[in-house]
Amino acid sequence: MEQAYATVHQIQQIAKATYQMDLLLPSTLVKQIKPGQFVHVRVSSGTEHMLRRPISVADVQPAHNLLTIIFKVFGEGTAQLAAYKPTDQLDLLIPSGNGYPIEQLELSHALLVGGGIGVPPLHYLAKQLVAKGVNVTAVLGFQTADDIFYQQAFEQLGTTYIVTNDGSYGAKGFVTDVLNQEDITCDYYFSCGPTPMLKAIQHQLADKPGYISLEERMGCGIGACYACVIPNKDQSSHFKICQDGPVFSASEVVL
Amino acid sequence: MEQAYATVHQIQQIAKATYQMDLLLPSTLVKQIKPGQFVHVRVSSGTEHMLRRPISVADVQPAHNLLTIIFKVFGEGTAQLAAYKPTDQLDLLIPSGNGYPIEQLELSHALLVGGGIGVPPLHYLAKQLVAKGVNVTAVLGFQTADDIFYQQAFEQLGTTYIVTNDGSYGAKGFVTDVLNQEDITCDYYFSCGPTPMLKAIQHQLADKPGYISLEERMGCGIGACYACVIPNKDQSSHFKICQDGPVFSASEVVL
Amino acid sequence: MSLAVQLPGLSLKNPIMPASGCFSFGKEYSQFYDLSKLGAIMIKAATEHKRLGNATPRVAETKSGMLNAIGLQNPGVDAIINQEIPFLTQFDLPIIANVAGSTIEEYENVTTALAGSDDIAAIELNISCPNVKEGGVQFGTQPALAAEVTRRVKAVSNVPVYVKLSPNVTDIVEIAQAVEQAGADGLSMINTLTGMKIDLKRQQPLLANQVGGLSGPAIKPIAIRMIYQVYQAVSIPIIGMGGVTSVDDVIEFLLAGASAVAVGTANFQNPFICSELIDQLADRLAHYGFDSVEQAIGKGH
Amino acid sequence: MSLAVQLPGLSLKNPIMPASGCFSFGKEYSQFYDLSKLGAIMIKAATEHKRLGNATPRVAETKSGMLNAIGLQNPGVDAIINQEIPFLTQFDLPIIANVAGSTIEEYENVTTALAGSDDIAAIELNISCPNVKEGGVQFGTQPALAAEVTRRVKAVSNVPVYVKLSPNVTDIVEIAQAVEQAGADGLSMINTLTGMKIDLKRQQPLLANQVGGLSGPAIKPIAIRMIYQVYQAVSIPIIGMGGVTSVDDVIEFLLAGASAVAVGTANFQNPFICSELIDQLADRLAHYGFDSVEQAIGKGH
Ligand SMILES: Cc1cc2nc3c(=O)[nH]c(=O)nc-3n(C[C@H](O)[C@H](O)[C@H](O)COP(=O)(O)OP(=O)(O)OC[C@H]3O[C@@H](n4cnc5c(N)ncnc54)[C@H](O)[C@@H]3O)c2cc1C
Ligand SMILES: Cc1cc2nc3c(=O)[nH]c(=O)nc-3n(C[C@H](O)[C@H](O)[C@H](O)COP(=O)(O)OP(=O)(O)OC[C@H]3O[C@@H](n4cnc5c(N)ncnc54)[C@H](O)[C@@H]3O)c2cc1C
Ligand SMILES: Cc1cc2nc3c(=O)[nH]c(=O)nc-3n(C[C@H](O)[C@H](O)[C@H](O)COP(=O)(O)O)c2cc1C
Ligand SMILES: Cc1cc2nc3c(=O)[nH]c(=O)nc-3n(C[C@H](O)[C@H](O)[C@H](O)COP(=O)(O)O)c2cc1C
Ligand code: FES
Ligand code: FES
Repeated sequence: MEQAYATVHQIQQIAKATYQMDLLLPSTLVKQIKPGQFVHVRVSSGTEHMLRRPISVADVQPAHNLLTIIFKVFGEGTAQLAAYKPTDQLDLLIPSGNGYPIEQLELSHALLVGGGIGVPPLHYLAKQLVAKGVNVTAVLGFQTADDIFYQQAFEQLGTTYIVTNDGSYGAKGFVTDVLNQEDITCDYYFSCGPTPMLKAIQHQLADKPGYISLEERMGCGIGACYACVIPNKDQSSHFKICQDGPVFSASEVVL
Repeated sequence: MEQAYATVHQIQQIAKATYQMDLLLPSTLVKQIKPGQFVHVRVSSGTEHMLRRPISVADVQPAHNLLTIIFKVFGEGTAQLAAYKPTDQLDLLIPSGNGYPIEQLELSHALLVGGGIGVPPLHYLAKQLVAKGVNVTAVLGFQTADDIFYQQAFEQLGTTYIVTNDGSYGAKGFVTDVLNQEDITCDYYFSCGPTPMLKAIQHQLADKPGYISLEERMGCGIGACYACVIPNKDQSSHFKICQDGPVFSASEVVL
Repeated sequence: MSLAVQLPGLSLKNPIMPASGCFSFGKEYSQFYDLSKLGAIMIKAATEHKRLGNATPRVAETKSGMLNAIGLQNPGVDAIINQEIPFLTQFDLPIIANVAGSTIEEYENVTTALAGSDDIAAIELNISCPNVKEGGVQFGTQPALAAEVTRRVKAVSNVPVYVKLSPNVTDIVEIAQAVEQAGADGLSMINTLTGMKIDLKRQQPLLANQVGGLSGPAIKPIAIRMIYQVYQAVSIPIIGMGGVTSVDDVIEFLLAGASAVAVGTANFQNPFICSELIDQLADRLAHYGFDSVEQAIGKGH
Repeated sequence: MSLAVQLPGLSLKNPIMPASGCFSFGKEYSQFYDLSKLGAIMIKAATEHKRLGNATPRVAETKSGMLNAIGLQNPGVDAIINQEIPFLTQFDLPIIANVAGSTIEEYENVTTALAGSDDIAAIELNISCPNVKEGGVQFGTQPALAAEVTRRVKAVSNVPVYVKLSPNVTDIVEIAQAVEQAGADGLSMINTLTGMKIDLKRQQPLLANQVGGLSGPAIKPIAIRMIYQVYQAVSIPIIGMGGVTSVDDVIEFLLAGASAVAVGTANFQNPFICSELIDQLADRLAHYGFDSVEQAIGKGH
């Protein structure tokens, strides 16, 4: 991990309160990033905000020195981020955490289940899986039609189901409803989203091996402060999400 | 007084760590400003800086909707100000305090004595005095040659003496040395600068009527918090510099 | 959406008021908006006689906060009644008078003088001013003394008494309970935390008084914690303050247990702050699912 | 320009060290720079047995600060000695071990265990952790208890003991003097102030532990004030901390009376902060007219 200054290349709103930010970084750095890893972002200089914000990597294009993040304006920090303009510098710790261990896995069909702002890391994951020759099915849940982003990007990579909580687009309900209704075969599943969703997935797909990506409020983002812990399976010790995760085997953590 | 957003029109460095900032404001507002008044500037949004900074008005050009301030980078707030760029918005309380009461005065020759960052308000004062047909002599002290600004602007308005503490430009020494050496006649003197300078002037020109402009750390800048006080002559009560001043008759305050 | 709050002596049209010492006696801020809009006003501390206060510098900026050591400069209670209050009576605005002193007798005398005015709705008993040499802060840090001054002031006051607590204590609950038992009608909290800034150039404390009171957003988490704890331990209402700059801050104080919220330091940054918070409050309460201010009070428990 | 400082048990090449709990056992930050550069390291609190700490969320951001309620998660003193200290011994770096506990016996036992290691230069006795249910903070708020735990730990320690004071007290000087008399070799101050943030969406305290410790620039004025007061009242050295983010902050702590300065929260914002402060210190001291760090200590008095 290192500290690096990225230059904002482009920033655009892609859904309700949701922004895509393309960052210029040395390609040597961009190339290292694994799907599921995040960057730990300093949202402003000065002292008003003492904590960085973790944001997943949604895409990388090493040939163009580009790294893409997608974030939703949630509180003050993400609101500050949304105000960045091209040529501004952004202070990152990069790369943070461990990604999905797809290099070690033998698989031919992957199921990706994402909810809301958990969708971005699955995009980069899907790209990497497809590049490996893996068949990808994506089930993506959003609150309403206005929140949807990256539908086409996923459709280009594999079968994609969109579900909205209020039924304003696609099926109505939760990602788990889609999993109930459709008969999706897969060797492994990969999921990222709000904890209740992950819990439901962990339960529903208990017979499949899978990986989930977790969120927790972070201090250091590098494993030094013990802020972001999650109990291991027998609750005898804690993983640190920032360092041991954010991706975990679904069977090794208790949500 | 009102709260107004000014648009930065231009900002340029004019001497060592010294910046001139031209601000666009409605001419109705600009026209009201009297020499000696100040603007109370919010240096950044957010909460890191809870106190505004008082900065004197150095010039106004109502025809162009322009108001000019000149400031030295002293600490964090003025450093932030120096980072403003054209088209940025600046939040001001304007106009603040009372100016030099030149409308009420009968005078034909005025002596202006300024030190360092006390020079800017005297510039606008000189312009107004000259417009009234008053003869102006300016004695301006700076630390070194690098700190000097607005020499020509003053020279266009009247006889101007420049003195530097280290003698790197003009006479060496203090403004009081110039007053000792030169025989400057005047009906009134007007002075702004560091307190030790004002004290020396108050003493040296005790036989002349004069007005001095004072500085003190401010909270509200509008007279509500009692931060910025100065004792009256018999020390029986306090003036508030932000509201009763910053300009005082030299005989009414104890420095 | 009802913003009204009923408190002892105070019928507030909304829960927002400027905090004592940050709004003088209202005149200066009345340039910016109509003071009748405010829920109430907490005026600058009154002492028995005129006080000149401390030497300058009296304020210093700190990160997300400021230090002040004004030292209770005020014209004395009689001058306040005669020269300052009349201006305020033109507004539809409950006046809360802040009472300070160096001795219990001074507190009594100021309160007695205020009882001679018909225009005071409540008293804020300031036993927590850290910026005067004698009195002030001791009364706020020792439960027995706090109770004693509360009792004596209650005895001479003809309006409800809100005791303003100092956060510079090991156990705020103990003090709160002591003044409740002594008859306080309400609490006001928190006053400033004692802090210091050193001027690196002069190599001595920046404030002439050396120490000053820390206020502003920096102290909000401490204010919220103390209000939360005290709310669980007393049954008198709390006027909360400490670092409010946004409407979400106001709601956070309500949830912690404050029945009304005072705004101090933020007035210096934005003279319209109280007015803006009042404008924003109804919508924001609705956003969080509340139908009234009263519904939100204590809902964080 | 000499940056070196000599303190009981600690020969520091410079006065900058990471604060306990903000730097774990050094490994993570060693990715960013060579830890040998540091004056010392204050490692994460050790308890007798492994502790899992509090439920999450454990941290919350506040204005110019943060709240934490980690709850002393640590692998236990033996695991620290066996698995964490060996990594640190590769650096030229005095190790200050932070000792925590729920009972005086636990403090003694942890200290005894540490006395079995040759690699500990000093002990920081943490009697001020606000984030555990039993023990911790009471020891730091009652002078007699603070003195007792200091005495007992001194009796079993083979290295100097720095007692870490809690700022959540009415009278910090009283506690400082009590632990000095009980044999403390030095003081470390300040620990965090107890605060709270309420989550408006969930309408309950944001931290699972409800309250947490406030750290960061927000608390610097309180730290400076307390160090200034304690410096005048004791003759043992003080390691200062609380909100340091800049080299001017470091010098402000020295002027207030700290002999060395620890940096906590700022590491999270800028992982290079300690290294950068060390790089900047000599020039900045010279700028203010000092020839050495030692010359600046207490010069604000
Ligand atoms: C590994 C990881 C990857 C993430 N990836 C993305 C992403 O790609 N896109 C995206 O929009 N969001 C992502 N998040 C969530 C994102 O970090 C939060 O939405 C963001 O930190 C909120 O900051 P704020 O200042 O807007 O909110 P505030 O509530 O004002 O933040 C206050 C504090 O809370 C923390 N915080 C609040 N919510 C969360 C949260 N859900 N997770 C972690 N910290 C939180 C902030 O970091 C900050 O310290 C990710 C979180 C984690 C842990
Ligand atoms: C009526 C008046 C007019 C002024 N006009 C000018 C001007 O035209 N040009 C100019 O360069 N400077 C002027 N000053 C001084 C200017 O206000 C300070 O240099 C500036 O506030 C320093 O802010 P800072 O954040 O850079 O310094 P910091 O030291 O970081 O500021 C911290 C705090 O101290 C206050 N402060 C520090 N020094 C002063 C000071 N000398 N006077 C008042 N407050 C201070 C700041 O306002 C702030 O609240 C004037 C001051 C007053 C009172
Ligand atoms: C400049 C200043 C003067 C103050 N004067 C008084 C006072 O006279 N009486 C009092 O009870 N509190 C006084 N206070 C404390 C405030 O009323 C309030 O309790 C404190 O500042 C916390 O609120 P804030 O963070 O919103 O400022 C003063 C505060 C400031 C900043
Ligand atoms: C996340 C976190 C964990 C901490 N853990 C400990 C600890 O284990 N032991 C201790 O004595 N202090 C602990 N502290 C307090 C710090 O050592 C320090 O005293 C305090 O944070 C003030 O310094 P700062 O403002 O630079 O962070 C912790 C602080 C933080 C922010
Ligand atoms: S955020 Fe500090 S350990 Fe994970
Ligand atoms: S700055 Fe508040 S009275 Fe002058």
